[in-house]
Amino acid sequence: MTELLHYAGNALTLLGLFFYLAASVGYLRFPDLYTRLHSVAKADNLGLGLVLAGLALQSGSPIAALKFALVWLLMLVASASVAYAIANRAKALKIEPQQASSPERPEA
Amino acid sequence: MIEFAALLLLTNTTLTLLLGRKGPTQADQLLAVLLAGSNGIGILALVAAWQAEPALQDVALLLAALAAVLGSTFARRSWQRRGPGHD
Amino acid sequence: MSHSHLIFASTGILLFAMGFAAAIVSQAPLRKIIALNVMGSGIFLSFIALGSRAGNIDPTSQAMVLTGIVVAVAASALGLALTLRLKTLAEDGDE
Amino acid sequence: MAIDTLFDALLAMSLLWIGWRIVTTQADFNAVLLFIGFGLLLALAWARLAAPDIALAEAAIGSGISGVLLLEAWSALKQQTVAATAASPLQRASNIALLAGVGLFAIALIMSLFTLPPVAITLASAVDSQLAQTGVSHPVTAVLLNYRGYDTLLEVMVVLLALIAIVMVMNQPNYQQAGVQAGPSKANNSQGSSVSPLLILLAIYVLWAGAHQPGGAFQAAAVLTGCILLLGFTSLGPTLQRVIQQQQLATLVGLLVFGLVAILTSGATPMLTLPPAYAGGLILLIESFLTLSLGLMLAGFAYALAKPQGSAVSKKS
Repeated sequence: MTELLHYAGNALTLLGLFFYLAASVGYLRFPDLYTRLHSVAKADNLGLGLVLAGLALQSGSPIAALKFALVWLLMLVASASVAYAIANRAKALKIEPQQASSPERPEA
Repeated sequence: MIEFAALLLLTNTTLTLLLGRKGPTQADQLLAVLLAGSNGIGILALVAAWQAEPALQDVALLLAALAAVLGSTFARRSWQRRGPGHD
Repeated sequence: MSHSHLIFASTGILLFAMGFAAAIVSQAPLRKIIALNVMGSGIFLSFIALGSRAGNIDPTSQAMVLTGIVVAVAASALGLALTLRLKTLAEDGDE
Repeated sequence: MAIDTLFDALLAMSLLWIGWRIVTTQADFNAVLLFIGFGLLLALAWARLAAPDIALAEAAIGSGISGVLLLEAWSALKQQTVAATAASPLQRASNIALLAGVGLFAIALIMSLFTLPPVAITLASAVDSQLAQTGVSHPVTAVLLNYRGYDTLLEVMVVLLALIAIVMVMNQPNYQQAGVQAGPSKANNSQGSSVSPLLILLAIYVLWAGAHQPGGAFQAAAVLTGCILLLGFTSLGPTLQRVIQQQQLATLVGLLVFGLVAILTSGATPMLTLPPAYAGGLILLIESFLTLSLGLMLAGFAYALAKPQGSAVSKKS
């Protein structure tokens, strides 16, 4: 049973690492601020959640699992409201989302 | 396994912070820090398991708690570029 | 943990050197304050790293670095306030 | 283990590289953000050095609170950009000489690292030997609040003096304007109201944990400050700030309780040697009030540095 939990935890951790990587790539490659907000606020927290879930499975203590759940909850609330506030400010600052037909290529 | 995951995540964090884009807006630069923040929380959780030091989980908790404060401070008060739509 | 203390001690020394040079060379007060913080972090890092080469760290040195971090924040807050005040006075002088 | 060394080497290199970027980048804002990331990596380094107490303090105070203060100051300063005056030849020469000297100094120090004598004195055994008498089971907390209690007392005085000086320098603390810039948004309301109870719980947990594991008053105070600042962004921000402004006693109560304990225990020599019977309770009492006061002081830093709504600082004075 513990073996099973161990392997499941490893699998979840690896999956989380993949989403972390995807979030970074998205942040570096996406064309405009609004799409980058997506990668930072969604994929990144998914990666964090998966890593924390994997670790919670491996650490057989409910306290650690509770802590990890609290960490994830805090990060979800933080990133969601921060992304909301940043997008609002960007709209107020008249930053236009880049249209799909826009000729210019993303920098970096 | 855990330590390799921590190493990979640290590489990811470093690259994100170093290749972090110069803009166009300041929010893009802040996103790099938020990204590094959640990466660092993951690394801390992994290192806590790796070194069997549960106290590091509390460090992750504090980082998560203050990420909210930093992001709100930026969005509410710092990002006040003059020009159209100022305030 | 065999080489960790050497790695981090030299890192702290280099950070101290960077912060020290930047605190003198840079012109903007805000940058000077940030450079001083980097300098202090370098000192703390080499302090703890050298203390930990015996194996387990001395709790006394940990407490000292804790105190140092809090005092550094208080000092940089005061420096930032003085910077803002300087800017205010400069602007009043212009008018 | 090879992977340990690999991890530490990568961490050290990224610390150095980010420190270099901090001191060399042109944009002040970039430097502020990089400093926050720098604090994050430094917390990882403390974790690797098996110093979780310092990692907690670095994450909460060194990275979080400093980052907030720097962001506030930057947003109040940013209208004015210091024009990089072209350095005179003499200045440039002196700068180059300085850099060369500092580089040589650093190289010499690093060379000396490899010829260090073994650690001569360690107080760990001395701390552990009396640990049962201190009322707490965590050595760092024992050092901070029992063995060297007067150091901590003076440290809190330093923070208070800094706050007084800041409020006097900013000739009017912008309590009213702080935090209400651009008006509270629904997101910040919900965030403040949903996260703040969690943060208060977290502060209490960190404070309570300090007795037997890494944690304590200073880290808890940073969490409390974060909670106050978050609430400052919500619609009840102005009210909260008015209350804080009027209840200055709360800022002092920690120091008062600490001083009271110092006076009551001053019969014993030296000062602040807590009687072992009550040591645990006294430390918890001191730490709880210290957390409240330090949290208010750190929040006071941020409020005093906050830019008044609308115009620049000077127009308000």
